[in-house]
Amino acid sequence: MAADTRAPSTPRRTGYGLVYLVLAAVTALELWITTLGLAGSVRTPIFLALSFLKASLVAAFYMHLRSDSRTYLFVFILPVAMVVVFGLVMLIR
Amino acid sequence: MNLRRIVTLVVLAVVLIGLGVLVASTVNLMPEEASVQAQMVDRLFRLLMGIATVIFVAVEGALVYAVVRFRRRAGDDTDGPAVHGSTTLEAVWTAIPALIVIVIAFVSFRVLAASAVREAEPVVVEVVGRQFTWEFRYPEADVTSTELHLPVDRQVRFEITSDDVIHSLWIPEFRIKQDATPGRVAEMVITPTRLGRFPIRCAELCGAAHAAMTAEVVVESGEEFAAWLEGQRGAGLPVSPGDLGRRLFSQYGCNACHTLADAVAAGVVGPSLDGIGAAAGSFVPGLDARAYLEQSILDPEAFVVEGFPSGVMPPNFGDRLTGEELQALVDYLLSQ
Amino acid sequence: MTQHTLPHSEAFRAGKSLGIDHLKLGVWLFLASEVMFFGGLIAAFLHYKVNAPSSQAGLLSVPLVGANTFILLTSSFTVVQGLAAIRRGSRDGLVRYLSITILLGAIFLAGQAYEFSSLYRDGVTLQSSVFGSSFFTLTGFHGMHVFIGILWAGSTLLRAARGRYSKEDYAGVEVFGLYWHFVDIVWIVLFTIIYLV
Amino acid sequence: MSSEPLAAPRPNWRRYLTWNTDHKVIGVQYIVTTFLFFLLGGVLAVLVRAELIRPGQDLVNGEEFNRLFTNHGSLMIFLWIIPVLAGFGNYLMPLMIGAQDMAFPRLNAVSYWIIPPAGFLMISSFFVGAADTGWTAYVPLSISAPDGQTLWALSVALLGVSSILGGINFITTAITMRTEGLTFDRLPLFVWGMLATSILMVVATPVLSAGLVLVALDRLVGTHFFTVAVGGDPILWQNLFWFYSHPAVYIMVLPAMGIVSEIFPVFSRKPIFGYKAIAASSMAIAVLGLLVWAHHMFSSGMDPRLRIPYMITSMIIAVPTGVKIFSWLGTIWDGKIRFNTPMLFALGFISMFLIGGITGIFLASIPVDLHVTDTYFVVAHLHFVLFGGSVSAVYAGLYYWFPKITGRMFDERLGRAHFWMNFIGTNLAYLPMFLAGLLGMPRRVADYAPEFTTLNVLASIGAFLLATSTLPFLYNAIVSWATGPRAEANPWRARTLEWQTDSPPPPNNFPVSPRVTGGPYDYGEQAPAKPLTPAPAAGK
Repeated sequence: MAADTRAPSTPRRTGYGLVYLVLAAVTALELWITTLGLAGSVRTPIFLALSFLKASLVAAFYMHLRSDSRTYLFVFILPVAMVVVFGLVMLIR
Repeated sequence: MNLRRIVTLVVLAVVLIGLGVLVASTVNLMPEEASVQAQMVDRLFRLLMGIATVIFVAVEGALVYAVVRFRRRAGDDTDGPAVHGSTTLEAVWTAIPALIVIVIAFVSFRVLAASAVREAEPVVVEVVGRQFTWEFRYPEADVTSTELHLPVDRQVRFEITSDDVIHSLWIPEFRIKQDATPGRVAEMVITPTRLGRFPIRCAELCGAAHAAMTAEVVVESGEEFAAWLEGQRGAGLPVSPGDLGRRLFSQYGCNACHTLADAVAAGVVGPSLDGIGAAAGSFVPGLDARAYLEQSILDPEAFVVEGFPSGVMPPNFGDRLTGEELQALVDYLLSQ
Repeated sequence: MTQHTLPHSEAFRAGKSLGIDHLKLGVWLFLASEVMFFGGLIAAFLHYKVNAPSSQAGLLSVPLVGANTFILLTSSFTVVQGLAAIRRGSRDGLVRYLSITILLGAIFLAGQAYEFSSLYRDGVTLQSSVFGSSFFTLTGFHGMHVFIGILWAGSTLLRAARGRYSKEDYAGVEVFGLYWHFVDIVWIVLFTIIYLV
Repeated sequence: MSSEPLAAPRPNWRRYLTWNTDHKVIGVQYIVTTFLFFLLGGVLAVLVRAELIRPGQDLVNGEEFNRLFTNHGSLMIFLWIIPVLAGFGNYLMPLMIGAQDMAFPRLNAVSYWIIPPAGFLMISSFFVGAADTGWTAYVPLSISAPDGQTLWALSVALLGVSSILGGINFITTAITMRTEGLTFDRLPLFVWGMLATSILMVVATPVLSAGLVLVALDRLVGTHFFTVAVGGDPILWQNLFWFYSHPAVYIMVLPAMGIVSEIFPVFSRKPIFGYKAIAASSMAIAVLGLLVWAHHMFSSGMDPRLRIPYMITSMIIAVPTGVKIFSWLGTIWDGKIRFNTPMLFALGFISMFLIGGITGIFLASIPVDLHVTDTYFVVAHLHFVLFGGSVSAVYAGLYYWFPKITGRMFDERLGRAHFWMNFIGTNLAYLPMFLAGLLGMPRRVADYAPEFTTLNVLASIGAFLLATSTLPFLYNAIVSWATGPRAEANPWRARTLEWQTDSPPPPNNFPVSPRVTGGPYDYGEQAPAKPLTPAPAAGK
């Protein structure tokens, strides 16, 4: 457990608004890419990267992981890492 | 550490390792070694036994020694020394086990690789597990049997799958085991080295008669094997309907669960079929022996005999038996 | 270990010194278990998507679901706006944003219901194929979480309307937000692996 | 402790039968309830061993046999070992960290009250055709199994929820509720064990829940997750199942290791040897434990390339485990050992858990595993870990904290008798199984080849001895709880916080919040320490 004493800060509303705009823009971008009919090998990594970006933005700003105690971050990261490991293994038949 | 202590430790270590070597080289807990792979596995197993002996005797020995040597003397209410640890010691007993397991992992990997080496033109045997019987197909010879025959000193490649639930093909004398999973074909190679008959057992729980799902592997000379294959192919055209029925009775695994003297079957999962021909007509009013038997084979749940579990006999014989086969089987049973 | 006289109110000092609120930590741990639960379902879905591909996957409509994704993202925005409002001390702001959130959540569920029914009309059902089974199970459980989120938002709304929460006391709103954003993140992932990839 | 209505010393025993948020009441509720399930699971085990005392199916038929061992395993794992250790955690954690209660007392009561109905559900499945596919419930067999299988899945899922809620509560409590001065490097090792276990409860259990959802849907709704004909894959279930069920082994062992880590220093009158190493190894085992699940599937036909990494991680887990065992030896080494019943069981734990640990190496080595997996070798291995290991530690803990929980002392003579019956019974029951497995006896069979008869007779006798060994314990617990001599606050002269308050503790645990100024195991005359003989490691 990281003994972290930083108190939760209060992000400004504009911070929230900016994040929202980025999330919306990225989603629009994703929808646009689907129309390009790219090959799966190209499409897949792009989409994974973009969704990782979106998820991280929500977790970091809307769930305050950026400013909150690192304990919460640790609590969230361990299972996410495990899911990635498990998911990758399950891709192999 | 003073000299005396060092000497004691060295002596202890030597004795222990000697003991380990002794156990590894003399104690044998495994069944007969009947395949090339078995020899490899047993070498590895003996190594592990040696290491295990050293660790076991060392730790249990230290435990017993401490219990005897450091027990509280009567009337002594003082505490022991305030020792909180020893970095050196902790480093040692972290490093040594780490080293040991790395070695074991490496050796295991080598054995695994060696035991899976493919040789040219093996005997291919397709294995199908079914509740509660094994079926062995020889595609080249177009032969199907419930008894596994293998030539000695020639590699066999099993292609193992299942028709219903998961089974596991285990031949202890070969030191191999492979699950038969429906929807998958698992490959496994083995090279028998010893003539004789060895048991085949299902090692994965597959239902009520799991314990009865056994078969035999016959390892024979190349000539005998070829002759057997030839004979099996011939067996396609039986001499008398009785023989056909008798072979169907074991080919479809009836013998796994039912007792029938004529077919040398002694299963106890389902009711005995000795004298069934005479009795079959008397079970269900208005149903003659033939109808009763046919229905009991096609729909096992129709009449479950008192004292025997329902839902055990596979319900799919209707699809698996051809019309002729069904007739032959019923005729055969009626003749019993 | 020795004892000194301390009033009970001082009891939990060591924990507090980490700057960790135990309700918040509890919710985060709950979310951790939720991550693993969805992880199991997602792994099952991907396993079949890769190893037992089905033509039925082609029947999914990306534009419709894309719109739904916008809606859910927006609802996350309204939730943080509500939190910001109560932190400023504006309970009316909180009530307003929570109502919008509930509305958006309801629209998302309506959209999902429409998607499901049209898929059923095209013959994609829970029993139609391994794809159908894993698709409806995965998205269905997410929808269920959105529904629970709506109920949670509703109870938070009622409490706010009854005068609970203030500049200093907004933990209840914050933990509801954590749950809602988590459900949003799950959707971001599902949208990618089910519809885009 | 089996039936407190008979035996509670104080008039207010009824609180144990009602909704109550006091962690001490909940802890006792956990321990007593799960012990009843333990006895029931033991009865099933006796029936299994009775059937196996002779070859042939003479007592029960194959189907009944499958039901017996399936529910034996499920009861022992999901309704005894996992929850009883949670019971210890409930009773002890707040006391050990100087808190008044758990972080979420009401949630705590909920986690307990899920257990009785879940247990009832599992047992009631016997009336609709009990689950008969082993505690592993492999598909597709478990899809076509009788209705009881559905109740089984439901029951296990409920117990999973209880376990997850408990884990959340333990972690939050250990992090946020520690009293002043109780820093992480002063945390009792049992609390460290509960912390590591709770991480596994929170991270691993939900994956099993997901798997159970798929099985239940296949059985009830007709989905096709495991319908092979349309592309369903049985191996998927095995991955989901073992992703939880291997960590579950550590869920069942880490708190047990914590219990004996509390006992050794007290009865050796010495500080724990290598506190940091023991605490760190618990965490290492927890994290590594999440990465080894597929070593249960070496023979399943999974991708062969995948097997190697799992073999390596499985081997590495032996290292932190060894560190613990050596540290315990270092603790009793040069001490002033007192052989009270708790210490006897703790010593028994080391000696038997060691056998389970060493045979684990055999199973991690793929070529050997391919011969012994799914045989009685595995049965012996897991019982040495979970019975010789975990259950011994549970008994050790029950005796050690009996004075604290009940406020009365138990009878040492009966305790010793119990220990020796249990110790001999365990080895007699499970050692022969190793040989049976190596020689070719598969597990989960109601019938076996005649050549295995002698080994099975020995195992059955051992099992019957184990069953008998619970009688002196029950008598001791009940009678001592009712009429035993009053226990003082700290009969063992221990230093951890739970002993610094009355026995049993008052409703708020401490008259005033303690402030911690020293380590939990600062025993020993403060004279300069003698150099320590490294004999524990000498053998290797």
